[in-house]
Amino acid sequence: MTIEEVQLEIIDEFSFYDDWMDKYGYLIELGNDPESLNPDEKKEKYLIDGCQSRVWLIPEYKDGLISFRGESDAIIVKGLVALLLRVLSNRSPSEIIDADLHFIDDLGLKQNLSPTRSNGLVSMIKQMRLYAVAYKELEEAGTKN
Amino acid sequence: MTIEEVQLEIIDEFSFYDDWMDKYGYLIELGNDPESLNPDEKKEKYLIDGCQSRVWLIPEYKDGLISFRGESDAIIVKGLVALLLRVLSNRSPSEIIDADLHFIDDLGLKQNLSPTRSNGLVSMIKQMRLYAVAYKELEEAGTKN
Amino acid sequence: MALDILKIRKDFPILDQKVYGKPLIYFDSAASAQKVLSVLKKEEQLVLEYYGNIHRGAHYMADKATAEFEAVRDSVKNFINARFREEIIFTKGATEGMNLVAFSFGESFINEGDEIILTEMEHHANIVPWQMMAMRRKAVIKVIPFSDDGRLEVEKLDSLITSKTKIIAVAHISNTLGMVNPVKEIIAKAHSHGIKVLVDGAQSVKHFKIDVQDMDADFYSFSSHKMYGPNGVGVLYGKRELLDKMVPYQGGGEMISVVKFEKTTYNSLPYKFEAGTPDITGVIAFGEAVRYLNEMDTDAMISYENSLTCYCMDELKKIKGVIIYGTWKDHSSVISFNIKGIHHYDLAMILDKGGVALRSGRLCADPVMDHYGVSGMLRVSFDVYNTFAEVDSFIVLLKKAIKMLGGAKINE
Amino acid sequence: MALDILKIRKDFPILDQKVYGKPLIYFDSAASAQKVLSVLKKEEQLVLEYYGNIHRGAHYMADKATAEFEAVRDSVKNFINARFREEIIFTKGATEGMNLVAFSFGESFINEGDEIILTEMEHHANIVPWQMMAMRRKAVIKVIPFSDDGRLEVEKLDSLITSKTKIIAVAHISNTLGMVNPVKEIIAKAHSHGIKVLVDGAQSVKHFKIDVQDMDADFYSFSSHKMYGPNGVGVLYGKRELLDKMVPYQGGGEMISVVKFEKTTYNSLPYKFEAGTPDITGVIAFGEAVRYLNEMDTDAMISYENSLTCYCMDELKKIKGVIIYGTWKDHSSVISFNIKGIHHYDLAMILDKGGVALRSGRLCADPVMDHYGVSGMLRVSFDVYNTFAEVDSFIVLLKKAIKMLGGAKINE
Ligand SMILES: Cc1ncc(COP(=O)(O)O)c(C=O)c1O
Ligand SMILES: Cc1ncc(COP(=O)(O)O)c(C=O)c1O
Repeated sequence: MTIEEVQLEIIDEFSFYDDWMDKYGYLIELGNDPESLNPDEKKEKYLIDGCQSRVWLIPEYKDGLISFRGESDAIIVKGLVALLLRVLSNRSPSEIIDADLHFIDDLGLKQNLSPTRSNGLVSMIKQMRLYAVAYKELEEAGTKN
Repeated sequence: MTIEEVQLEIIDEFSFYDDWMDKYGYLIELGNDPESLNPDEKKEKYLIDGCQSRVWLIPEYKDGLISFRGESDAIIVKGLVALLLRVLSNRSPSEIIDADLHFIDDLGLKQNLSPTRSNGLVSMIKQMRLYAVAYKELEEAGTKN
Repeated sequence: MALDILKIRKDFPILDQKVYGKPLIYFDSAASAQKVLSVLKKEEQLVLEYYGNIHRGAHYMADKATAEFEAVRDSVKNFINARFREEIIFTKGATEGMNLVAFSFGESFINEGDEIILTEMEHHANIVPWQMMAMRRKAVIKVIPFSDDGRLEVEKLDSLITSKTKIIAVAHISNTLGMVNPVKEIIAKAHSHGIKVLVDGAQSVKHFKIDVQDMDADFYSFSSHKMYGPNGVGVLYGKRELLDKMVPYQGGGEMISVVKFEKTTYNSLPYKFEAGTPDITGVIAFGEAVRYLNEMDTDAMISYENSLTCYCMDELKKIKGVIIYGTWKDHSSVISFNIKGIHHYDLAMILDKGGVALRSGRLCADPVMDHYGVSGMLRVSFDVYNTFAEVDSFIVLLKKAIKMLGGAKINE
Repeated sequence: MALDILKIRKDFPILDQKVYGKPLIYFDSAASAQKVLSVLKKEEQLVLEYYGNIHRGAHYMADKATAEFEAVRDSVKNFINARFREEIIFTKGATEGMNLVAFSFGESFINEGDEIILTEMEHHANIVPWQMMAMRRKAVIKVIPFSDDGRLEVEKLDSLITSKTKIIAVAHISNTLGMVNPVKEIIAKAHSHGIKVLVDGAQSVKHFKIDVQDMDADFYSFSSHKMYGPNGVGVLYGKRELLDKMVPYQGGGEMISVVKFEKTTYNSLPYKFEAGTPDITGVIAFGEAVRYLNEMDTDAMISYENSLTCYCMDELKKIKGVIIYGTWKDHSSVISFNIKGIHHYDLAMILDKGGVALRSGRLCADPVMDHYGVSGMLRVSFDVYNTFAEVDSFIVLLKKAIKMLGGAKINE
């Protein structure tokens, strides 16, 4: 599935909930998913700090694709992280760089991504793009040699 | 005449003018009165500075009465100074200290005496009272000895 | 005399609205209070009827604005019972007041090796300016700690004071713990050693009847936006003889007497500390907030806020896993808390969707967070326009949120 | 395209009134412009509909206010064509911007013996902060003079610059002489010597289409209240790489990253320079003033203001004994003058009663007064909402006032 398709899928999933509390309930469900980082992986170097909540993000680059794993100390933020990973993980650097992330907005969760909501999410997306740019340069350097 | 009587007299004089321009014209007339300080009397120590206009004030104490002479570089202010001298000059220290100066207000010229109108007039009145207080203390010291 | 809260709420029409379809419950007045309607009306009048740059103008509108601006100085003087109007310096907020003192007092009186005493529960605004100054002047910062119940350990002050101590800076009311600190006692002790005291009044100016002479504070700093007034306006009270001896803080128009490239002389108080065009409309409108507070029955207001706080505290205590920070008896109208095992931000996000406006996070008081070893807290704060019904709704919503998040995870 | 001045005046309803029974003629916009109606409407909306403390809140109203506040930063960035939004620092006014740079640049880059160059026609706000800093850092101030016709003698710059020169601070437009200074030329020369330049944009931000990148200024400071916006709000533009290297100015909430008593780390730009609760409503309302100016045809506005100025200048020149200060060709929309033998304040008092709002006195520029050896001047300043008819009335009133005061006393 393309980034766009996954976004539409998520929007579709959320369309079942017309109440805020239900949307948040679903995010909590996603956030409760045990698949997350080991305590010893929550290292300073993976930390994206926000004054409200913290996010850890670990990238891995293999066969032209970047996969991300991540977690937050706040469960709703963790749910949002899970959504973002579903959309952006296992993608090529170019896909990530060019991605138009509109689903957060469409879900009405935009405020969680405002640059001044210091929950770490905005910095996380920025960080994902930075990794993508870095790996892309690596790729291009590789093809040149 | 008491301070009060002089004030009423001035208010009466101004009652002929119902137009601002005429009131100011009368002040200019008063300000044009040649009886003023000699250039060499305009010394630093007599200067009361305001950022808009400057006022010089010279006190003299004789036989229990304080007489003042004064001038301003702005002619309308000089007119106002003339009025203030007419009310407050040749008075005993106590009279000056206790004076209730309402005529400026009654003439509608109050704004010229607002503490923030830096034309020197407010400081001048303050200075006159300070002189009065000083001379009064002198008097009392004198009676004690 | 009982207050008519519903009548008071009419003066704050913003409160009567829904957010996300839920009635707004505004429990964030300690961060910023809502503005009383008369403040807006005054600004409107200025913008529509008479506005001009003050002090230096020589025309009708400027005169009128100047007179009103300076009249607010008198109102504020009376409001906090200062001795002289020159002791009232308009700033842009409590933070600027603290910075002004840290700078100007520092440059004038603090030398290498001198000491400054703060408390562990200060807002960053009463820590960082002192750190910056201490770095510049090579001074040392010492800290009065607080106990786990939030009580400031004033008894430690004796051992902190030395002959090098020049100033103590202390919050009258802590914005996190809600503790009311014994500033009068601290000031008396400080003065007996010739030490000056700055009181951060950001949280106390509206929650007490402030009398700076009785308190004998050397400096007292507060913000208009926490007392129903406009943003961008604050007041620094300082004792005249001290302010007179201090170098100015900012340079510019208004604060000078004569400017020459060789030598500039400064204006007298209060103008010496008011460089640049002030917030003319803001200050004049702030006068309306002061008037509103003056007309309010302060005792009734404080006792109402206290009973709201006690009620909410009691209800919170019934919730499993609740941890309240600042439980000592001298408490004001803010409550900071956490639910064990639940992230504060998760709760804040859900409560927001339920219409509750509160604060979560580090509350501009990192040392307090570090004291308790937490990454953040939730804070509710009450004002006279809040109601018991709002507290009830909040508690219901909080319980619901806790349930959604899987209940308090209590480690036995 | 011609401007519809009468339509524009409707956006400033305050102009349509009488003072002392005479129609108001507001010729004091260089001191403070009147506020455009939409600014008031925006403040009203905030106070009535959504207000909360920004950035750190986690609730609906705070979010909404935060988003709008930060959107204004983007508007301002575009308005002056800055490269990055972090280069836009909200201050309380132009004066504070100058103080911020004098302090933070000074602490970071100025050492004993270093030199700062100012001009003889600066506003006190661009003199005193540098003097205070120079005193603290033991630096030296040098001055570019101006000729009697008001022209800045830029050709003298070469002889003033030394290897010790660190910064030049210059007004884009002088508030007394109305001269437009060749800042681009000054900046190019300064940069060729590795010297930074602060441009005081208080008078120019509204009278030009400002492009800080094209001008290549390192700092550019201005005030909202001179551009139809609220009081208490200003903007300091600074190049990111420079601001990044400078120590903070004020300490407090918002500008920190982590606060510990041992060591505090600072937040990133722009927040590093924005301590304390900002003027939330003021900044958001200021956004409306920026929008208004954006929607205005800038070229038409400038050319209209210029023609008003030329017209008034021509009419003034016909009056016996008039002395105009600043007659060189690069002139903006303020005119300062005196009538020989008549005190400026006398004229101001009479003109005031005739409904004319203008400035008189030292105009916050003592060195300019000293240059001409006068105790003060009269100043009229024009804005797009002024009319030719107002100029005519002013000239009539001025002549009448001169006559009342006994006519210009000309010494042959
Ligand atoms: C105790 C305390 N001090 C200082 C401040 C700073 O006030 P302001 O941001 O209005 O300058 C606050 C408010 O946040 C506070 O609660
Ligand atoms: C050239 C110039 N610089 C600085 C200022 C100071 O601006 P403010 O008082 O708004 O800080 C002014 C306005 O008076 C000015 O005209």
